[in-house]
Amino acid sequence: ACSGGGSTPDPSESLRPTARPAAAGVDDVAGAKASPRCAAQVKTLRMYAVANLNDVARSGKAYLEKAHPGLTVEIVATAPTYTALVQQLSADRSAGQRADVAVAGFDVLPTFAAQLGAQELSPRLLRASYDQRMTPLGQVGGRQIGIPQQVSTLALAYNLDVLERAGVDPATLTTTDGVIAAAERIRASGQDIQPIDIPTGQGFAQWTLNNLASSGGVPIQDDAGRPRLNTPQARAAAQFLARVASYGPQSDSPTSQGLPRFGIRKETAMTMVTVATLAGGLRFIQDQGERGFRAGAVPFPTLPGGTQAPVAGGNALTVLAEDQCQREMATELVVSLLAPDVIVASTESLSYLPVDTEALARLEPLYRQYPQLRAFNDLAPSLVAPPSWGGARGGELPQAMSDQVVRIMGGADIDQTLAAAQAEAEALTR
Amino acid sequence: MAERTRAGRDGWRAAALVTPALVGLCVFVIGPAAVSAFVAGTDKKLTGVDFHWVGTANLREALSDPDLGRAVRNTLVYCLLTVIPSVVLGLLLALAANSVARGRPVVRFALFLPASANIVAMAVVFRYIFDASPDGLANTLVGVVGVDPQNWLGDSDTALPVVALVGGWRLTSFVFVVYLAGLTAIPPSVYEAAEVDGVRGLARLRHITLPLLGPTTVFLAVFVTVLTLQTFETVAVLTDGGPLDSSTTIIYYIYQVGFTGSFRIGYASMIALLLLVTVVLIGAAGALLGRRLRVAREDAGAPAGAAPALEGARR
Amino acid sequence: MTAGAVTAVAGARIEAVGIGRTFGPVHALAGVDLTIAAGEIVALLGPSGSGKSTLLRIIAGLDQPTAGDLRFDDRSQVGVPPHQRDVSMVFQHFALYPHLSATDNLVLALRYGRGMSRADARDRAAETLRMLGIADLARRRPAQMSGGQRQRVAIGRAIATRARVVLLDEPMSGLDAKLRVELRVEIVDLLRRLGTTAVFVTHDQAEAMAVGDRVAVMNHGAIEQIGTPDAIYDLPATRFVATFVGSPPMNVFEGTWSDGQLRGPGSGFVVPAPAAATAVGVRPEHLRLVRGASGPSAGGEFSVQGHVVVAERLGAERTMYVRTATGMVGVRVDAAVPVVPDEPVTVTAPATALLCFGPDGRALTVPQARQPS
Amino acid sequence: MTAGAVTAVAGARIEAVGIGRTFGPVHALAGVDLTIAAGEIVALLGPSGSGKSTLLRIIAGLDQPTAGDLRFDDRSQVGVPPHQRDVSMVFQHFALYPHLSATDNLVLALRYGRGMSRADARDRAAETLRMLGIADLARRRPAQMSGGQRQRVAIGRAIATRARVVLLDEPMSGLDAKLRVELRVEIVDLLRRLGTTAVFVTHDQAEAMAVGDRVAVMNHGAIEQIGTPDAIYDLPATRFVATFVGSPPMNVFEGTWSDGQLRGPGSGFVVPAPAAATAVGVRPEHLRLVRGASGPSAGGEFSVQGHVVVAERLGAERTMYVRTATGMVGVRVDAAVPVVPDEPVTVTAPATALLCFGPDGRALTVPQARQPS
Amino acid sequence: MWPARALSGTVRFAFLAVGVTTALLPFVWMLRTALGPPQNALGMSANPLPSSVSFRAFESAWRAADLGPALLTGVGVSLAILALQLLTAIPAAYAFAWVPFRGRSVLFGVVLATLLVPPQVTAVPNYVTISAFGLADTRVGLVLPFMTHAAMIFLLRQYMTTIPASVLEAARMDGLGTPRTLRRVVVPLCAPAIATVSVFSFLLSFNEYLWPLLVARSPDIATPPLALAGLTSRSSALPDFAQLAAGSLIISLPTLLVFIVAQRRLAAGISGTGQGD
Ligand SMILES: Nc1ncnc2c1ncn2[C@@H]1O[C@H](COP(=O)(O)OP(=O)(O)OP(=O)(O)O)[C@@H](O)[C@H]1O
Ligand SMILES: Nc1ncnc2c1ncn2[C@@H]1O[C@H](COP(=O)(O)OP(=O)(O)OP(=O)(O)O)[C@@H](O)[C@H]1O
Ligand SMILES: [Mg+2]
Ligand SMILES: [Mg+2]
Repeated sequence: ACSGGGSTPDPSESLRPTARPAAAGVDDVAGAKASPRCAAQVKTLRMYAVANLNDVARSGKAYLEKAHPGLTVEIVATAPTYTALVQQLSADRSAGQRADVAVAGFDVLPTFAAQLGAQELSPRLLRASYDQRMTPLGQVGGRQIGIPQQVSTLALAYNLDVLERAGVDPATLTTTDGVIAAAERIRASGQDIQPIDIPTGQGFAQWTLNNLASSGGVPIQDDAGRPRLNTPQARAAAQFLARVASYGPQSDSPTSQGLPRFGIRKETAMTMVTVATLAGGLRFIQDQGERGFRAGAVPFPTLPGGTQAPVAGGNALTVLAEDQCQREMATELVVSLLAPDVIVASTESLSYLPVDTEALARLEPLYRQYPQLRAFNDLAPSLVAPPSWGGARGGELPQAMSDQVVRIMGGADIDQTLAAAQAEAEALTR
Repeated sequence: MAERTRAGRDGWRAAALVTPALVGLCVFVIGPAAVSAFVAGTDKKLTGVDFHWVGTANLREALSDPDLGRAVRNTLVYCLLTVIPSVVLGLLLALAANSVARGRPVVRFALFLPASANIVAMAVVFRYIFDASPDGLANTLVGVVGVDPQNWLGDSDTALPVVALVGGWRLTSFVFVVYLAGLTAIPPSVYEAAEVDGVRGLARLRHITLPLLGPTTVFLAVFVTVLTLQTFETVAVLTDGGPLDSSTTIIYYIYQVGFTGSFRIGYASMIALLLLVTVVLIGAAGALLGRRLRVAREDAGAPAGAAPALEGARR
Repeated sequence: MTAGAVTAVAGARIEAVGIGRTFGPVHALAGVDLTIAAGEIVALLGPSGSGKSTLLRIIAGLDQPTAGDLRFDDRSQVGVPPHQRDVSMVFQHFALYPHLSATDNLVLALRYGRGMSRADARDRAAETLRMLGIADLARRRPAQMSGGQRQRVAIGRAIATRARVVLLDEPMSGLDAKLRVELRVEIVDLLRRLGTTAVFVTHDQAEAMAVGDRVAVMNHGAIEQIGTPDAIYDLPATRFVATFVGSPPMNVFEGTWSDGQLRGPGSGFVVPAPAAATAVGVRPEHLRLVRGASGPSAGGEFSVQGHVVVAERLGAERTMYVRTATGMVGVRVDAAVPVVPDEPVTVTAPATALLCFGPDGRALTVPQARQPS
Repeated sequence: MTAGAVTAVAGARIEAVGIGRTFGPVHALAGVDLTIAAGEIVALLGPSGSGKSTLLRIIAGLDQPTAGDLRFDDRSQVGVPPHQRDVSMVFQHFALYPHLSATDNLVLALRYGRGMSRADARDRAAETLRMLGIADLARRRPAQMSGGQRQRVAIGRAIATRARVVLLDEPMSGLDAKLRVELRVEIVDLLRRLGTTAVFVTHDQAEAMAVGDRVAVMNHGAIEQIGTPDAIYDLPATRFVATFVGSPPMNVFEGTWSDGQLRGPGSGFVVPAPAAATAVGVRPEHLRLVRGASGPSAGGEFSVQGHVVVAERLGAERTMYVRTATGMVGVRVDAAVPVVPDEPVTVTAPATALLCFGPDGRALTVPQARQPS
Repeated sequence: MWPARALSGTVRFAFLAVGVTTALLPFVWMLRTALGPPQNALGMSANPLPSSVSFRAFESAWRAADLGPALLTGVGVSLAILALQLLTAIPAAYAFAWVPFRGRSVLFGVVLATLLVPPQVTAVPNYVTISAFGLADTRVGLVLPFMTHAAMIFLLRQYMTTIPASVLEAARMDGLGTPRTLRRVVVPLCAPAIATVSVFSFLLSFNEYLWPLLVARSPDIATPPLALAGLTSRSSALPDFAQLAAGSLIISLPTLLVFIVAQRRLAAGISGTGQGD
């Protein structure tokens, strides 16, 4: 795989490891197929996806239109972000245009449940090979609102060359203390490089904080859905982040800024990334040959003495159709999209954690190519659902919490800020 | 009688002429604005269909919303940082470009570019010009004068000024275009008179060029302010209003409230309504004041209409 | 205008030597020689495009000649910028600063061009406006003035600086015919009393004659003739000058020359003429109208036949237009002469009133009887 | 212009009865009565703001009167839109369509106003341009024409439609003095041959006199006098008409009346005058210049003393301006009379040449000797 | 005297040079990123020249974001909007400039006030309207809400007031009637202003983002900014900056082209007069 110097491959390909057509289907799933009555009745099905899920959606469309001649599956996949997708869905609802299937980012699932009319789904209709440990991630208030399709979590990528020069063993990067110690040694080694970068924009700061707190056993949302930011764990997490910020400017977005700084410009020794972006990044670094470096990745560190309990990110498939028959067909579409083949293709293009065990097996070549990815599959059992904030204004919480974390990283008093964050969170979820 | 039929005919003619435009404006701007004014009194969410009338709750919230307060402050700062410098720079550039003999098309083309560019496309470049890295272009430039690298867009102290800089970059180009047009409309004979009179250099600029550009400046003041108040994309693509809402302008705040987070379109509409009312009131006051001033000035001299009468009396 | 006392100025003597100006292929000026005495008023007269403005702008310093030299009191002015030449100018359409009051229009020139203090400039401006009888306009802006008032302010601006040379480029354009006549008397009177040298551009021959100590008639970028109004009118040097000056213009009849005589086409006139004459001219006031058709003229007298077309009453007289075989002829007659359209008439003139022109358009002989008055 | 055959048009008779037009507080027209015979050319003369354009626009239908009635051939035109009135108009500064060629300027009116087919309209346009001698301009746009050429096209546009009434609002403004004189002869000739009724607005008295069959002198929104050019000149009804018509204008001297005599201020003139006269007027051509100061006049002759100020050569004559105790006086003298500035002179006029005005400005007596010629 | 002039000339030149550089810099940067190798994409060195030149980013952006159809849609939609805006704005501007009617200035004020309504609050109601006519996800739906623009009415009105009244009266005397006067006289005379407002209108429509996001659901009617946004999000791994820059340049081309073609006329249209000659 490591081609060395040679000719530069097309980077647009190197950035998307593989993109191949996938076959969707529900043949092996009992009860997933819509009833003949509904199949005859339903003529169109609308599916909403964000742009990067276009290929996935097309697999489902191909299958369903073949399985039900006369049916048209309309794919709306022009929204670049989940928020834009919600805007489209909302506009359509106002105009009386119904959606049948939609992709929802985990953090907007509560909105789907409360506002957009997402239907409860039956996990029993899933394939046997579907990784049942993932299903809780699609629940809101105990109801199965979505079936997770692409699941990711946080990772720490590192520049092995730099670490070795500083005498750091990557194996020590399992806890925050280890990371700080490594950062200190990198700094002390006199290399012109920022030791660590943890991007904070777009809600990532909340995710990071939650991830750390969760590794201490106490995520920032309790089981009743209430905020819990004034815990020692949250405090410890905040302290770590504040410390990290002292090593230099932290990026905004991991993909458009953090990863380029790490992988292209070699400005940072360690950076937080999502698993989904890892494969592309690693491959790009490899393809640089001489100018590249040895890159590694580990699951995001835990608090000292903590255990890996990573907070999941990603998206789930939801059914918004209310009509019985539309719902049946929509469900069939959802199930078809969870076919191992589709999961494989989707994971190959973006290194999400596969939600299907059969797919996992078939992804062996990918993991051989990027052994760094393998470790993340072990996290599946311990994945924690992202917070789903209720209340009229819960939707604003991820951004609000992220802002509080940014404040802490900017040097604000930790206790005061966390207290303020707690108060704000309580106010918004009321 | 005749007057009336004439007025009646003109009335029908006017109606026929303005109807297409009015239909467009009513259906797609005024109507929706009215709907939104209604929604401003409800707790409607963008995402939901159900809503309740909440009376003045949104208004009360807006009046005590610290985030809105900050957005207003940010907007004022943004306006201050973009409007005045871009008007001044645009004017100076137009003056300079107007006086060069050769290469004028090149200069004009280059300076038209920013106004014509797609800001969404330009954001990619600007984000990296203002990258936090010491190698970033902005940091390289300030490094020349010994300033430490800044996290331009990631620091709540610099984000708004940088956004304003990018906005100003575009706005300057727009102002340049308009002033250049204004300059070409000044009759050359006035300049020649000044030349013979010996009114030159700065005196000419101050006493002749600037006053004669007065109407253009008024036009610009109105348009630039409207453009600036509506600034959305520049903020959206560069900072998303951050960090810590430090670059959230009113329009962007309206977007944030109504189109993201918890999608509170009701409250967003209230803010939009307040903005509209405020600007219309300011505009109306300005127009009224302008009329007063003009009337006062004409009183000081003599009304224009008196001239022919006086002329007749002289004979 | 009040006849108030005026501080006199020593006007400059202007000498233009072989001034040429080309705009690309266009020769706007083709070697103009012109000397203007100190304190003299010269009217530059010529049709549109003849180069009047160009010459004036070169004198002002707003334009540079491509050939020749320009001297004020023997100092070459080539390359000297306008504000260092001690000239002032009244522009066509006045070119007042539209945003400034009458006072400020004057003050601007005084303060920045002459370096006067604000107070002094204001005093001088007020004095000038008073002198021009428009003190009450002091605070009005040009848009609030009538044409005549603007004109006075423009003149005020030009004379307030006490420049030694005042240049006026069609200063009356855009004014009422009546106002023009009134104002030009005032302007000339004022310029005389100031003693400045003045160049007054116009394409109205009556105005040029009325205003200039001398009139320079320009055509195609050259001065065809320069002289007193009387000389220009009575002794035109060329056919162009002869027809351009005078209203109604001189009637010119083409003819063929043979044996010392110029003959009109058909049974037209026959008049004695110097060799190579191609045309003969008669001013309308030298023509006499005789009712009915008469035979060919005798004794060298000019005579053509035709029909009355139309008449124009002009004050005490009337111009009768007669259509003849050689074209329309204007005849100045007393207002008492009745007009009968289509009446056949004979138009005659004594030999002494005739002016012959050669093929190059130059006047050939000056009849003895006609000397400048 | 070629004298080609012209299809004659039956001009309309225009009657304006008590036409008034107010703009808010301004009375632009205050009860105008005017009858224009079919085929007649009337010149509307008056100073700026006197209401000429307003009256013309009301006749055209571009404006509506606030009082009174307007009739063409006894049909009231109130409320009839302009294009249904069979009138056409030549605008000040021509108002040609700048983006269209000469032909298209004409064609537009013919096709849409007259409903002619495209081919017919083109034929008519070509014919009209040919008639005006500007066929070669057919494809040029106004910006590519000289002032005189534009003027011809504008006239072409007005006559191409063969309207029964042609209105001309200062059609010569912006043209060279020389060109104006040439063109007005052509225009009048053309209008005569067409036979249309025409109203010609001007503020140039010479033009009005030259052009109009009759001249209507307007002032302050009313017609002060209407009559033939001769009547207007020789028998002015008011002091305004007397001074507005004639160039140089009539000299008017204020005086105080007592015992059948009007006396100038100081040791001024003493002339017999009807009761209540407040001023006396004399035309410059009726004044005689006598060298040196002489005693007071005898036998009712008018006489004032003064000093020569300046002279204007005007063709065959000269206007000498004399400063007297009662103001500046213009005297028409022969060009042969020498001009000696500051020379003391006496200006006299026979009693028959005098015109007295009452306190309301109306002329009081018509001296017997002066009848319209 | 002369040195002072020369000095002011130098200052002016330097100032212009700085201005032109500042205006061009981001574009140079974009071009450099688009042409250079990906490793170079974010190299921050002050050297504006890429280390090697290749056009593959343009090709891949073109393919990946389907820019061909997007450009066609963008240009088509923008031109349609322009046509509608001119059709509605020209008569309205004429009425506001030349036809007196009761309440004219108030109505004009209302028209101007519509400039202040944030598009964010009208977007959803408009979407409802458009959907009600079954026009969601159609090109017509992309066009219709922009059928009138108050700024265009305003600018055209300002320009039209400079047409000499007598020319319009001549048209009236000639019996042209209002529609013909508009078509035969007013429109040709306002050509410079129409050119100017057309450029600005095209610019705004072509770069519009929010509305196409709501309306254009099928990828085949995505407008260029939408296609570009898709490009950004689709590679949610490491973005390909060269491709992005290339895409950005490609979608900026139509507006740049319009500006180049129209730049001479722009100045005349804003504050020139309708005198025509
Ligand atoms: N800046 C210029 N560029 C090119 N040609 C010019 C320029 N200025 C004047 N000309 C030409 O020079 C000639 C003389 O022009 P000038 O303005 O001096 O004439 P004029 O006698 O003042 O005419 P008018 O009575 O129309 O003012 C004309 O042919 C004119 O076209
Ligand atoms: N539309 C109008 N609104 C207000 N006042 C007007 C209007 N049109 C004309 N007036 C006034 O009516 C009077 C007569 O104007 P009009 O234009 O008829 O004069 P005019 O004799 O044509 O003058 P000029 O020689 O300057 O063209 C003037 O006092 C003028 O100010
Ligand atoms: Mg000139
Ligand atoms: Mg008028």
